[in-house]
Amino acid sequence: MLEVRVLFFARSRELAGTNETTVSLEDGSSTKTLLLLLFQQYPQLEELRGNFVFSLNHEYLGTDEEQQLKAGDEVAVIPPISGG
Amino acid sequence: MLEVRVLFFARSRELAGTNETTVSLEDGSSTKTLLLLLFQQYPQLEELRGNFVFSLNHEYLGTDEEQQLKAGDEVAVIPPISGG
Amino acid sequence: MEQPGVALQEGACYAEVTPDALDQSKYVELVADPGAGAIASFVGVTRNSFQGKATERLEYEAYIPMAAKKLMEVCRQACSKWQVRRMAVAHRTGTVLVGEASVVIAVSSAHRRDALEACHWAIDELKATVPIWKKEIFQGGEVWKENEE
Amino acid sequence: MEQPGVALQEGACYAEVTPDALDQSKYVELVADPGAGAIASFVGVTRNSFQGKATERLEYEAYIPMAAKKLMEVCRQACSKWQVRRMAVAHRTGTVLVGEASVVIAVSSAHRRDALEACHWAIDELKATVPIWKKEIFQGGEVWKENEE
Repeated sequence: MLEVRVLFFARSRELAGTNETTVSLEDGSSTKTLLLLLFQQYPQLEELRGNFVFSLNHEYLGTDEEQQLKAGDEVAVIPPISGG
Repeated sequence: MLEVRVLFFARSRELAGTNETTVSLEDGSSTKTLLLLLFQQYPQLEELRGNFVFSLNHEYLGTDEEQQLKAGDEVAVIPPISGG
Repeated sequence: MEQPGVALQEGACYAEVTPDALDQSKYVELVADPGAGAIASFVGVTRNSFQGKATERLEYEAYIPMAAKKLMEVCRQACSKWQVRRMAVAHRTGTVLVGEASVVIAVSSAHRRDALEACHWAIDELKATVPIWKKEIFQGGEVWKENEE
Repeated sequence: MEQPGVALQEGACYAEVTPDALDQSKYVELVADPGAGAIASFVGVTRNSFQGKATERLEYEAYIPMAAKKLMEVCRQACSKWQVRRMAVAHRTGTVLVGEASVVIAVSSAHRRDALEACHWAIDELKATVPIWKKEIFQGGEVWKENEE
């Protein structure tokens, strides 16, 4: 098993009801697997389906980009940004 | 006769050796007449010949623009500007 | 929820995410340089209305470590695309009231065009790339904003 | 030779020619407005060198009444070409040492693009139209500058 840290921001934080969680995954799991798991664990995230991206260790992933995960990775749910 | 106030700025002030003078002209004189007069009275202005414009009552005149003058007009010798 | 800020300095670039009020002159002074003939700066301020609704305040939330990193990237890219002498970018988190600054950018260069263009590019790039979110609190509700970028 | 300054206020536009040191924050505060979401500003500063020569200081001379009038014209034109809320333009006369400001422009608008573009246009327009002259005093000589415009 591998554990990754998952951060929620803005609307996703409100929907998930938390700003952070740790998720355990099979070795070799990818960000796609994580996505499915998150929707199961936090069904309210459905409101944001297709309207957020992941970041992996402080780098954005493309909307359909799939990356392998490893222990200790930091993934964040990134709703549309509105800085500035 | 009509009298106009003539102001000199920057390089023209240095060449004329003064920042202001009053010039008397025949009634109906134009800025062209004034120009000739100034070159006579301040020969050192030759250094700037073709490289300045007049302003008349706080409005620029084109390089070859000729305007009638009237008593009390304020004319300034405007070398190339370098503000900002 | 107020997290400490982060300030990064890499050569001529300074990037900061902070919960504290932003003072534009601090960043303008930061980019002062004897070789600079021009300093361009931009301040994003909380406006009193948005789409006809009276804004009460804005709440900013940042993925702080990644936001600081991305702000630095904006800075460094601007420094490579233009002849920038020094540049500083700072974004505020937490509550920002009407009239208060949420973002400040300051850029210095020898000639004005570099500073002015880099400053304009930087605020556009920031809005497109920095993981910061703005919630608008207005009379009768609140809504998370989305930049066009 | 130090003449008193002139300050003009016409609606949302403020134009000033002054022998006193320029404080950018004064003009940024002048253009603050609850309806403004963006404030862009520009500062022209005396640089330590010009075309390889070490600059000692700059001396600015202005046709003060006409300069103030032309600065106001720059302001008003910017306000008509862009959605500007408030705008201030100030130019200093007399001696301006290295690192000191000779000109400050501040523009506020609801959306950033107007303020940023108006600010950039205004400094270019100012250099082309305002009767002010800059003498560069450097080691070994002095020369009256000429803007490209």
